[in-house]
Amino acid sequence: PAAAEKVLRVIPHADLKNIDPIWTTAYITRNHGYMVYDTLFAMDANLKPQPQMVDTWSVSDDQLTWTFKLRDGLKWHDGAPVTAADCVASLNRWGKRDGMGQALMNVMDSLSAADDKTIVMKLKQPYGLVLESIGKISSNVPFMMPKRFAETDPFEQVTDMIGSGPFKFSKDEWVPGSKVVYLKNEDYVPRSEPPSYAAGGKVVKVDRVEWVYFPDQTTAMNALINNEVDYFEQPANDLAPILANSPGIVVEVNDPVGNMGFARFNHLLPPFDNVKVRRAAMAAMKQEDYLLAAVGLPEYFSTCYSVFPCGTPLESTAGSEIVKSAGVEEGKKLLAESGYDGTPVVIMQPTDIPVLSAFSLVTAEKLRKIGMKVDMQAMDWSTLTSRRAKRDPVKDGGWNIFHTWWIGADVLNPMAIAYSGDPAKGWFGWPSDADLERARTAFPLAKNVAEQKVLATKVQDRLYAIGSHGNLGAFFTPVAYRDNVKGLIKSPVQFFWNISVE
Amino acid sequence: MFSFIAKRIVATIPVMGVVALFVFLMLRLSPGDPASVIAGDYATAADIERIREQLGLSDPIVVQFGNWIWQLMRADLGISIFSNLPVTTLIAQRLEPTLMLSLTTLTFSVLVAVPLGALAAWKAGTWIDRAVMIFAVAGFSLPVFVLGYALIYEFSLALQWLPVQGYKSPFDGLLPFLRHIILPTVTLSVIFIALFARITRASVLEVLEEDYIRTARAKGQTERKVLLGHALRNAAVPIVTVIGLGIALLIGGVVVTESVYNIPGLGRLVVDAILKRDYPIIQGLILMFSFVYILVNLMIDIVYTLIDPRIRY
Amino acid sequence: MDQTTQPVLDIRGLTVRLPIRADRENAIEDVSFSVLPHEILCVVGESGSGKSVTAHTVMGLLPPKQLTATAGQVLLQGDDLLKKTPGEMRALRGARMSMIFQEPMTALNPLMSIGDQIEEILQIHTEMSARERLARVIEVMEAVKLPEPERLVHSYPHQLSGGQRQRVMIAGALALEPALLIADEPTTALDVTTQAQILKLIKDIQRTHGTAVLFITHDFGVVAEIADRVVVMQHGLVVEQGEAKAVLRNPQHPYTRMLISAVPSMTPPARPPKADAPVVLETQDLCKTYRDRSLFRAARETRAAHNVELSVRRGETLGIVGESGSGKSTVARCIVRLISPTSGQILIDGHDIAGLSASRLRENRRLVQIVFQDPYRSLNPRRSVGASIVEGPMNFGVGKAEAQTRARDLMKLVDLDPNSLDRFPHQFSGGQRQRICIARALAMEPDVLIADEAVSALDVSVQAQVLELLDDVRKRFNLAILFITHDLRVAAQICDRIAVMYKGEIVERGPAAEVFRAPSHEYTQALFNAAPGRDFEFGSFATA
Amino acid sequence: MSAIADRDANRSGLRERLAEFRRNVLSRHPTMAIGGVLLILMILGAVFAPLLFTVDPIALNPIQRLRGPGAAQWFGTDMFGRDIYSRTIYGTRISLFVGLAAAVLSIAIGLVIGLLAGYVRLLDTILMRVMDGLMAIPGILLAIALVSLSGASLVTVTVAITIPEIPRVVRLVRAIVLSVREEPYVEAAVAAGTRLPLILIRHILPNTIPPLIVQATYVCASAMLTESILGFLGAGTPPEIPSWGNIMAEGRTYFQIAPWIIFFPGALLALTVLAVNVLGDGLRDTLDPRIAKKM
Ligand SMILES: Nc1ncnc2c1ncn2[C@@H]1O[C@H](COP(=O)(O)OP(=O)(O)OP(=O)(O)O)[C@@H](O)[C@H]1O
Ligand SMILES: Nc1ncnc2c1ncn2[C@@H]1O[C@H](COP(=O)(O)OP(=O)(O)OP(=O)(O)O)[C@@H](O)[C@H]1O
Ligand SMILES: [Mg+2]
Ligand SMILES: [Mg+2]
Repeated sequence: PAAAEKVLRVIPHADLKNIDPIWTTAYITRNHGYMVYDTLFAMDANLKPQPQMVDTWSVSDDQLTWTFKLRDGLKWHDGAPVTAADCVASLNRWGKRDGMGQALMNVMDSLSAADDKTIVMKLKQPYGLVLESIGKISSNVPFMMPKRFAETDPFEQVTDMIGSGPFKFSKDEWVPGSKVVYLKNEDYVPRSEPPSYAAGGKVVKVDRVEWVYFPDQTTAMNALINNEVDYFEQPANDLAPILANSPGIVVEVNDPVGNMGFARFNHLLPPFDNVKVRRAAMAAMKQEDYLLAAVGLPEYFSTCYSVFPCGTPLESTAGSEIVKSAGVEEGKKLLAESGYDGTPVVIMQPTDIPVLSAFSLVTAEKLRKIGMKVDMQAMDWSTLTSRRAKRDPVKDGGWNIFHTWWIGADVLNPMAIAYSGDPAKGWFGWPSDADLERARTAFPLAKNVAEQKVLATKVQDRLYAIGSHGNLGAFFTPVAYRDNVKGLIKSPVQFFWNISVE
Repeated sequence: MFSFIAKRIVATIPVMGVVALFVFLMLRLSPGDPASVIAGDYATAADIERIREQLGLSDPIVVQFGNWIWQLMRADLGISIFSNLPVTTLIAQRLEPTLMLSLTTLTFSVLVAVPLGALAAWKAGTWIDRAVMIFAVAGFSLPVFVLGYALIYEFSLALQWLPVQGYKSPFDGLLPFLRHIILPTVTLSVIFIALFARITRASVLEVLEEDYIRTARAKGQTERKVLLGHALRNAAVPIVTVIGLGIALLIGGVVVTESVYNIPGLGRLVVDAILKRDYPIIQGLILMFSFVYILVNLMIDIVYTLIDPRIRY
Repeated sequence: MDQTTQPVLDIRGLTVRLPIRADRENAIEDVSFSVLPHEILCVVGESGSGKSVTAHTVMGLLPPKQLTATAGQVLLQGDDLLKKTPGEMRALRGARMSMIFQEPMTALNPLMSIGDQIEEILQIHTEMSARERLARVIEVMEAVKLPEPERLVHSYPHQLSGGQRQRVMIAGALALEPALLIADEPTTALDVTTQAQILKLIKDIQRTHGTAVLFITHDFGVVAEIADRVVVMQHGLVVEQGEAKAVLRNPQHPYTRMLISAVPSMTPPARPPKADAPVVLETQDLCKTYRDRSLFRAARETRAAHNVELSVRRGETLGIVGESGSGKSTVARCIVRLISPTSGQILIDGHDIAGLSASRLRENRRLVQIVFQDPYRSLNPRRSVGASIVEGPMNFGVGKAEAQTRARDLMKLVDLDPNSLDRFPHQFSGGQRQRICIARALAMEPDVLIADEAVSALDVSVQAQVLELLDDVRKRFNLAILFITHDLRVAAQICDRIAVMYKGEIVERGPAAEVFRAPSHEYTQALFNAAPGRDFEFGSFATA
Repeated sequence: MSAIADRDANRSGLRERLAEFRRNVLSRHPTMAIGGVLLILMILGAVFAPLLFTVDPIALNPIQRLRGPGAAQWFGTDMFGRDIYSRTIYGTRISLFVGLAAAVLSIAIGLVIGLLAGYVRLLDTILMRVMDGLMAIPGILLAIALVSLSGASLVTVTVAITIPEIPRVVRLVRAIVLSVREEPYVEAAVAAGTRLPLILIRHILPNTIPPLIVQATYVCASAMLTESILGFLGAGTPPEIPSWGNIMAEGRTYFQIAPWIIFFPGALLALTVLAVNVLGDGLRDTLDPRIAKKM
């Protein structure tokens, strides 16, 4: 081989536990998906879908028939050419798991391969988010895989990692919980456009990318300082200054959109079955306090009162007074009006996730301040994820509030499941609001951007009005790397093409 | 002897049965399950139910236990829910670092602790004795991770002598292996040195009271040889026993040390699995650890026969 | 001075100080005596009189810092041992003086082969080659009459009997033909028959090699058997010394007189037969087989008692004698039902209790009581002796006040202060504790009292008192006593009838006088022949 | 007259015993005295935490986050601006509680099981198999699993730490029972018709107390350490309740930025564990010379 193999040693933000990006929504698996797989469309820095595997595409005048033609030279890692049939199967599998995928499938009449390279999609009605859906940047990303894998039950994992992406997965070297190795896919033909978010040419500039997961932040930081790794994907914000002050290390924020803190009420159980109580709580949730406690350094957070990420097209101020300018006093007043009867609020605190643990602590304090009773219950994230699915009363294992965050790219528009107003299908917490749901379902059918904007504003207004959730502000996670690493792509998702080690 | 070993191995079955039942019930009767973790943030309750079914978690507990035992009988530990790899593969991948760390730790601790303990016993009541014992008690009092961080800070960052983290196989070169394993070994050893030094001191002290020590002295034997030739060997049985019991402790210590030094070993595998509810891994590993523990103690019983001619099975 | 009369060991004015806060200031004080070549000097005296301390001082084996010689000289062939450095002492130990100890079971390193342990001494002190050493080892092993020395060198101590182990010790001690051999109660832990052999061995060796022997014992039988001269110690002082015969026949010091008077005679006194008294205890075909049922081992069976038939009448003492392991305790424990017999019957007042269930058994517990050998472990150290005594009666419904009164009476009976009932066992001496145990047994008002080696752990003088007490209570309460002992002298004194046990079976029985006069079974004969000093009749002296 | 003499004798007995205690225990084991005093101070600190110039240990104050030790916050503040001094002092409560509760519980449960196993032949085999099984599962793993599976709370943490300690206590008790039941004085009690429960309580149980007290100190020390390790592994006491373990666990990311977060609770933990261990060693030497040699 060449004189020196170029290796990029990465500390990923999480351990890659499973490798099927359709089966799981874990961000680390999504990132892994981007290494191994390719997508038909991909989102660029303007949040616009751009063709990636697709060469040309067209849409009929009635907006019902979409035709996509694949690029030349697309090959699976096993050498077989990528066919339209593969892509049809892949889209079908994705459509069974992903929220936006399901929405798209609902309006779909048929999806078929006209020939080896042509995919034809027929819709039942015009739908505004076709490309936004299949060019989705975050989980679940509609990655393309060979038909034989794409036919796997979507609730079962695929057994092998054959994609057409810029890297090959080195399965023998995979040590779950510790190490993942990707090798450069020599056969990959990048597009000619410059990279922009997920779109553009995926030019691989190293021979090998190694993800070595570190369960301990301090050790991870020390490893980077000691030049034992090149790239630290998500150092704790507080470690950033030490890293930045170490010679040879660059610290910067790579994701311009950031993450949105989210406090979710359970709308089914008292006291949060009362909109006034929810709004009283929201009033007390001063973003600065959350961000300061959970994030710490001001350079890594900013307040954002829009439910759609600030700086993205649908950003709005509609109905945001409750989170923006209210306060503890206002909260007290609202609570007094609500007739709150002293029912204790069960806060689920995931102790293994520091940011969420901190959010929980702040919420507890805020709620106490406005006069609520709080029952803080510590647990790990796994317990939380299964408990939050329970609609039962608190005494039977139910809950009242938990915290999470969404990466901005996941909540760009009202289609995000987080904003659902239909308790039957909606996300944990199960808010119920017909107006909200009407606006949401209308959104993909919107004729143009202006119309979309109106609907999105409506959605936001309703979300705040019904006290869907607490909006805890935006925060940004820095990346840290040795200064010989060059060519990072600014994006809400971590990509490893275009990066070189000098 | 062989029939003894055979019988002892048979005797492990009920013990392993207890372990299996205990672990199984502990996992199944507790809140939280892998389905919801897998389902992730975007899932709805229906999705989770779907996954539960897929994983066989909706079956009655008895059926699940039966299936698992049947699997075990075929020497199959099952498939990791998350990574979809056989648990045996996962264990095999991570066995070496843990094994090596355990071996270096045991070796190092024994090499340091036994002479230290014997010395303390020999010099019982002097300042040497006191110093050793104070060290021993102190060794029991320090949280492992604090010690780990402190050592990294000093030897890796400040002095730049040793790497911060990671593991290198000795089969790829002894020097890198040693450089990587030194700090974890020292960190993990402290508590064992304390433990072994104590027991060595105590049992040597006890042996020194024995009549045959007086006999050896009556023969005109030198103190050094009395200590090394007569006392230490006779003190070996309790020391070896404690080393055996130390295995259980070792596994606990390994979990923390592996995290601090980022060593891809079994300890981290099992903790990760617990936090993610990867049942097959948890079950398989705890069962394996227990089995190792029992096996080591069986080996120790056999070692007894080497040390002590009175012990025959 | 003539070479033959210069003492091998000459102790002059030796004083050894005890650590502060001990019960007396000096372990031994102003001790002077000497051991001549070709001589066996016996040091006798009660427990704690300083015999071992003297011996250890000679060997330089006193525990450092705890005991120190503060005055006097210890001359070994003219060299003062107290002036030697530790290194010089090491060179002497094993070479010019050797020592053997009481417990052959523990005095050998269990992990080292016999050969290696004897060889060690050659390794330390000589330049012999390995082959020469082995040859010498075999030679000395032959000299102490160990069977098959070539095979035995590779054996480990646990594979040898007690007597053989003591021979190994002696072989080691004699390997370098030392001038002085110190034997600290070398036969106390052995059976009489074995003891006789070892004593003979020591005497033979001493004769053939001319070794001077300092022999420590508390057994006057042994003294009578082997001593040339005797030193009597009491409370760390030498109170009397002289030719063995002279001291034994005509002791001068009151202490010596008391000691010798306390030695029981081998001739049973005349005792009226009790043929007409009712039988209270009877066993028929009593068998006990211990099954060591372990998961990992083939079941090991020990037939500890086999077809034991015995009967005791009211007011009668039946003695069971026999060597260690012959099954005496097993029989006793079966009768008390601490263990269940494998088969056979145990009739107490005619009722069989051999197979009773736990609850039925409890009702019968009152009838049979037992006194054990070890006075230090027979009383719960955490309970006052009063509590121990009243426990039994109160189990059977006696009121507290009444039980207390009974306890006080019993304390008087066993010659103890009734006011000391609320004291704890550690505040009593060994003999006193044994009295308390007897009182505890009597508190139950039993029909049968079993004494399992009840006086074996006591000094002769104390032993005599306890024996007297037992005989007294037998008479007073018309008790049936089953008296278990390995000491023929004791048996002779207290028993009406004797049963001799051998390997789990009773091989001979009969009135004590008859058995002692004309033992019929060959084992009994061997046993009697082995009793040390059997031909010596110890006198009874006025001690005042 | 004699009653007075008796009482005098008793009183002098007591005085003597006190003097002896001073002589034997305090002068021969000065470290034990130091350990005891330290522990008493800790307990007092825990009980009177609110009076010791502390502030609310869970009050968040993000503005003041990560301040070093100083006049305002003696031990500095953590990443949420909480006062480390107050948290550490209050943490004493939890750590001591966990330690003491684990010690008391494991000893109590182990004692009962051990007595039964040692004296009731039938139960012995079954109980000991179960104990062997429990013993074979690495304690820390068992504890992590129990805590993370059943939810972090003070109770679950304590239970999870206690359970792995039980088999050791059982074995200890059983071994003592097996040897004590052969003691002549126990046999004498049997021969005197004493019922089993009384035999266990009067004659056997007291023998287990001294070694158990010693064992309890070791359990207590190791429980406090285990609590901190559980915290480190993310399965400790809930963060709302400050304990030395979770203060350190939460602060570990800040080891190089704000070492005081770990340092103060760590030092206090080490000191306390040391004190308990030293106390245990001293107790062992005085209460149970036989075991003293064996340990
Ligand atoms: N290491 C020691 N520390 C304190 N006192 C001791 C020590 N060794 C012996 N003594 C005391 O010295 C005295 C003499 O003890 P020694 O062992 O010589 O008695 P003995 O005559 O051999 O008795 P026995 O027949 O019981 O063996 C006793 O009072 C004993 O308590
Ligand atoms: N609990 C037991 N289990 C197995 N074997 C035993 C047990 N107790 C005694 N034995 C064996 O039974 C035989 C008789 O023992 P026993 O104690 O009755 O002898 P003894 O005549 O009282 O001896 P000693 O004079 O030494 O007290 C011995 O071989 C002994 O090893
Ligand atoms: Mg002695
Ligand atoms: Mg006996």
